[in-house]
Amino acid sequence: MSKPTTVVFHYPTDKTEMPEGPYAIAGVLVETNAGWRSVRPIIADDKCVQCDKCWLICPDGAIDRIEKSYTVDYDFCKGCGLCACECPTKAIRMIGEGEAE
Amino acid sequence: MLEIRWHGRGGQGGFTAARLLGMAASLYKNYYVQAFPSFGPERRGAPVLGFTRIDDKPIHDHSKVYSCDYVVVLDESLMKVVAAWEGLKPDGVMLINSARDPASFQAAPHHRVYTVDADGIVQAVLKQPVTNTAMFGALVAVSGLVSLEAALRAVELTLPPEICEPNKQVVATTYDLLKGQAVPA
Amino acid sequence: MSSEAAPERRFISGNEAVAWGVRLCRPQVIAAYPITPQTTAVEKLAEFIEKHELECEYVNVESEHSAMAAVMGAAMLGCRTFTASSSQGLLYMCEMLHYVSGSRFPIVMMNANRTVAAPWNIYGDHRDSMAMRDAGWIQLYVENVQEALDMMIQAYKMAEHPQVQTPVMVCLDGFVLTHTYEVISIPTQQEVDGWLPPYSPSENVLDLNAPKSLCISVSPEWQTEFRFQQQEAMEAAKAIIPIVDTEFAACFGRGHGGLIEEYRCDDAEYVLVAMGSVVGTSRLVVDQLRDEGLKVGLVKVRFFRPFPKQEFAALAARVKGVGVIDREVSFGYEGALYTEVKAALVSGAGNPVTINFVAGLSGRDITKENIATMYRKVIASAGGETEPEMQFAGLRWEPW
Amino acid sequence: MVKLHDLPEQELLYGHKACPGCAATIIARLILKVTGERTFLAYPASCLSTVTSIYPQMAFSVPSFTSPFAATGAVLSGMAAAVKAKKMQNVTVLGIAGDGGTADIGLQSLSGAVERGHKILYVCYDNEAYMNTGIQRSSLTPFGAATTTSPAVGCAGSIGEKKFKKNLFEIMMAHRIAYCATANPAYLPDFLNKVEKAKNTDGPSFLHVFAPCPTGWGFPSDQTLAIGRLAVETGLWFLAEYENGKARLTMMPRQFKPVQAYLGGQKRFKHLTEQEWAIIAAQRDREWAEMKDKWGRPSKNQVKG
Repeated sequence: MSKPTTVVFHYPTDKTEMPEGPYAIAGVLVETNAGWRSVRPIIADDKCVQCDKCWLICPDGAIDRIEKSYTVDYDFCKGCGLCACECPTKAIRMIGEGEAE
Repeated sequence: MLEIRWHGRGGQGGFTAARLLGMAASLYKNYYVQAFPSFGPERRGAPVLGFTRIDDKPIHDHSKVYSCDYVVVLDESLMKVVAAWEGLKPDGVMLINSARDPASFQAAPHHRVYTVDADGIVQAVLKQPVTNTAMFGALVAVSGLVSLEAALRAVELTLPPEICEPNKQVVATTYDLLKGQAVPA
Repeated sequence: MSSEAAPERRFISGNEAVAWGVRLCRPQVIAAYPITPQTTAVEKLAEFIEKHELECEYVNVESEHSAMAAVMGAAMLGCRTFTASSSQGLLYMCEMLHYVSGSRFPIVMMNANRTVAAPWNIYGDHRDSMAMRDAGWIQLYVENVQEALDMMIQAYKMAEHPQVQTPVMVCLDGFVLTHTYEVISIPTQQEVDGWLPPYSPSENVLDLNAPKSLCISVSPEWQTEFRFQQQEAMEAAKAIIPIVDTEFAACFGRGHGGLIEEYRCDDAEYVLVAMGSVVGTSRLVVDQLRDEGLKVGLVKVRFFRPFPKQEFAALAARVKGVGVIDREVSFGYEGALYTEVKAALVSGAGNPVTINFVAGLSGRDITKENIATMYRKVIASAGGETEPEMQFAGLRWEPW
Repeated sequence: MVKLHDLPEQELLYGHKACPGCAATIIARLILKVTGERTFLAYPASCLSTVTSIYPQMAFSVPSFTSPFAATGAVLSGMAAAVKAKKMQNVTVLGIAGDGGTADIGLQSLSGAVERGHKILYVCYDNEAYMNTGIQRSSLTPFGAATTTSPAVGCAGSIGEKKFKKNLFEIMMAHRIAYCATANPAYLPDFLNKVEKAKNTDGPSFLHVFAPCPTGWGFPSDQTLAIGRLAVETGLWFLAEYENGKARLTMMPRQFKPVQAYLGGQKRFKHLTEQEWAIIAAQRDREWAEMKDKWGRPSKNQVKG
C-alpha cells in the first residue's frame, strides 16, 4: 500500500510563506471523505476469492490490497456500493453507518 | 538627411534595391540608414514603393517619406500610372529605367533626369526582367552617395550567393554607363 | 556571417532583430501561429532552428490560443520559451495571457502592434495590446529596431527575476518597426550567455522527483492572497526594470532607460507623452521647437505595465501642460494612456493642463507637423485658450 | 498485455471529492496505475479538476496541471516539446479531459496536437454532458438524453437531445493518429490493455472512454459499471481500436439486448417511449452495419459476446 495520508497542513500566516504562484505539493490531503457516507462496505473474508475486482474498480481507491487480503479505508470510502455490486462472490455487503456504530 | 523613393512593381525587387542602398551606405561611411517598403500585402505586379533614408546622425524619424532627394523608377510603364514626381525636391534627381532620352520625360526646370536601359542590360546578363540591381548601380553612379566597392559588397551581403555574381556585374555595368553623366551633388 | 568575436553591425528589420534577440537567449521551445505583421519574426526563428543555429523545438500550432498554451506547457517543465502575435491573434490569446500571468510563468512574447477589426485593417496602432492591459503581463513598447533587439534580451532577465516571475510582452509598432530596416549592433552569443544565464526555474515547475500540482484551483479564502502576489511582483518589477537596463548598459554599452525616458524635459514647461515609434519622430519636433525658443520636452513611456506612476507624479510639479498621444481610444471615455497619465499626474503636486491626442490609428501616419500642432495646442491651452480635452488628430474634414 | 493482478498498489489519485460511484475517477485512477509515477498530467476545467486540485488538497500524486478548457491538446504539445528539448526519457505526457473539453471546445487544439504527431496520450472520459457546470448538453450527448439545456419538458416532441452523438473515434482516425481506441471501464482487461498500448505508442494516442455518471444520468452509485456493461450489450457503445492504419472492433456482441434495458435504468431517458426506443435501435443497427462493413469482424483472439 502506497498512498497519501492526511496531514496537518500549515496554512501560510504571512506573505513570505505563500508558494510563488498557485501551485501545491502533489498528494497532500488535508481532510478525509468519511463524512460523505451513509452506508459502508463490509468484506467477508471467508467468501473472498482474491480476484482484485473491488480493489481495481473502487473510484476512490479506498480498498487496500495487502498481500492477499483487502481492507476498506473508511477515511476515504464514500459508500458508493460499487464494490458490493461488482463482487463476483457477494463477499461484500453494505450496511448502514448506524448499524456499524 | 537624404530620402530616396523607389518605384517598382511587386516582384521586381524594389524594396531590395532600397535595402541595398541602405546596406551600402552603412558600410561606406558608417552612415545611419533606414529602409522600409510600402507596407501591406504584396501583390505581384502591383505598383509598390521602397524607401531609403541616409544620414550621418542617428535617424529617429519614423513618419512616412514626404519629400525625396532621389526617385528611382524600376519600370518605365509606371510613369503613366503613379505619381512618380510627387515630393521630388526642386533640385532632386529622377532616375528612370528607359531606353528613351531623359528629355522625353516632362520634368520641372530644376529636376535632373537620368535614364538607363536597365531592361536591355539585365536581359543580357540575368536573362530575366529584374531591374533592381541595375537601377541601384545607376543610382550609385549619379548620386555618388557610396562607392562602387560598397555597392558591390552590399550585393554580396544582401542577395543569395547563387545570384550574387551576375548582379554585381549588372551593378558595375550601369554604374559605368552613368558615371560619366553624373553631376556632382 | 555571425561572429563570435565582436558585436556585429547589421542592417536588419525589426522582426529580424526580435528573432536575433530571442535566438541569443537560447529558448528551448517556441510555438507560434502566423499573423501579419508578426510573421517574419517567427519565420526567421524557424529558419535558425532548421539551420541548427538555434537548438530549440518549434511547434507549428493551429491557433494563437494554442501557441500560448503550448509555450505554457513547456514553461511548466522549466523551459525558456517564446511566442509572438498581433492584433486578432493577440485577442484570440487573451484567455491564455491571463492564465500564464496568473500561473506565474516567465514567458516572453513579442506583439507586433496592429489594430483590431472591424473595420479590417492590418496596420499599426495600439488597440490590440491596450485591450490586454489587465492580463497581468509586463508590457513594454520600443522605439526603434535596436531597442527591439535589446529589450528581447532584457525581457527574459526581468521575467525570470525571482521577485518578478511575470511574463513580458515586448510591443513593436506593426510595419513601422517590424518591417523597417535599421543598422543595429547584434551582441555576440558569448556576451549574452555571460549576461543571461540559462533559465533556472523556481519551485513553480513540474518535477518528477518533487511532484507538484500547478495552476490549481483556489477557493475565495485564498484567491486574494495569490492576486496580491501578482501585484507585489509588478511593484517589484518597477525597481528591477531600471536595474536590469543599467546592468545591460554596463555589459553591452547602451541602455534605454527605466519605466520612462525623458527627452529635453529638464526645464520643459510643455511635454508630450508617447509610446513606440512615434517617440523618435517627436524627438525631431522637440529639437525644432526648442530652436524656436519653446520650452518643450518629451516623455517616452517605455513600460505601460507596471505603470510609471511616481514618474508622472514628479513631472506634475514641473510642467504647465501635458499632451498625451494615444494610438487607440477607449470608446466612451478617452485614450487609455491618457487616462493613466492624467490619474498619475493628479497624484503629484501641481496642476498642468492636459490634452489627449488620438492619432496614428490603423497605420495613419503621425507627421512632424501633426506633432508640432499638438505642442502648440498644449501651449495655447496652458496659456488659457480653450482646447477640447480629447481630440482626434487630423480628421480628414478638420485639417490640422 | 496488462496483468491486472500486477498493477501497482501505489495510488496516484487518492482523496478526491468526486461524487460516489464516479466513472471518471475510476478511469483516471487506473490509467495512472498503468502510466506510473513518471507521468506529466494535464486536465482541463472539468469535474476532474474540481474534485482533485483545490488548494491545498491535492489528490494527484503525479506532477499535474489544470489546463485551459480549450487547450489541453496544445498544453500537451508544449509539454511533449519540452520533454524532447530536455531529452527526458521514459515519461508519459498524459491528458485527461471530458467530452466537452475534448469534442467541443477542445477539439481544435486536440486536432492540432494529433496532427503534429507529438508523443502524447490523450484520454477523453465521456460522461455525455457538461457535468461540472450542471449537466448541459455537449456534442457527445446521446439522442434522447435529457440535460439542463436539452430538457424533456413533457410537451409533444420534447424528447431531450435531438441529435445522435458525433463519432470521435472516426474523427481521430481521420487524423491518421498512431493509436486510438474506444474503451469502457466495465471491460477492464480490454480498457487497460488499450491504455498500455497507448502509453507505448511512439506518437499521439487517443482513448475515448465511456464514463457513466450516477449524478448526471440518474442511476444509483453502485450501478456505474452495470450501466457500462449494458451500454455494450445493447450495442449503444462499441469497443474498437485503430493502429497501423487499420481499425477493428475489439468486441462484438452476438446479439444485442433491447435498448430499453440500458435506457430504462437511467433518469435522463425515462421520458422516452417505444417510438424513441425504435429510433435509437434503428440508428444503432445502421451504425453497426457500417462498422462491420468497414472494419470487418473482430480477430479470433478477441472476445465474442
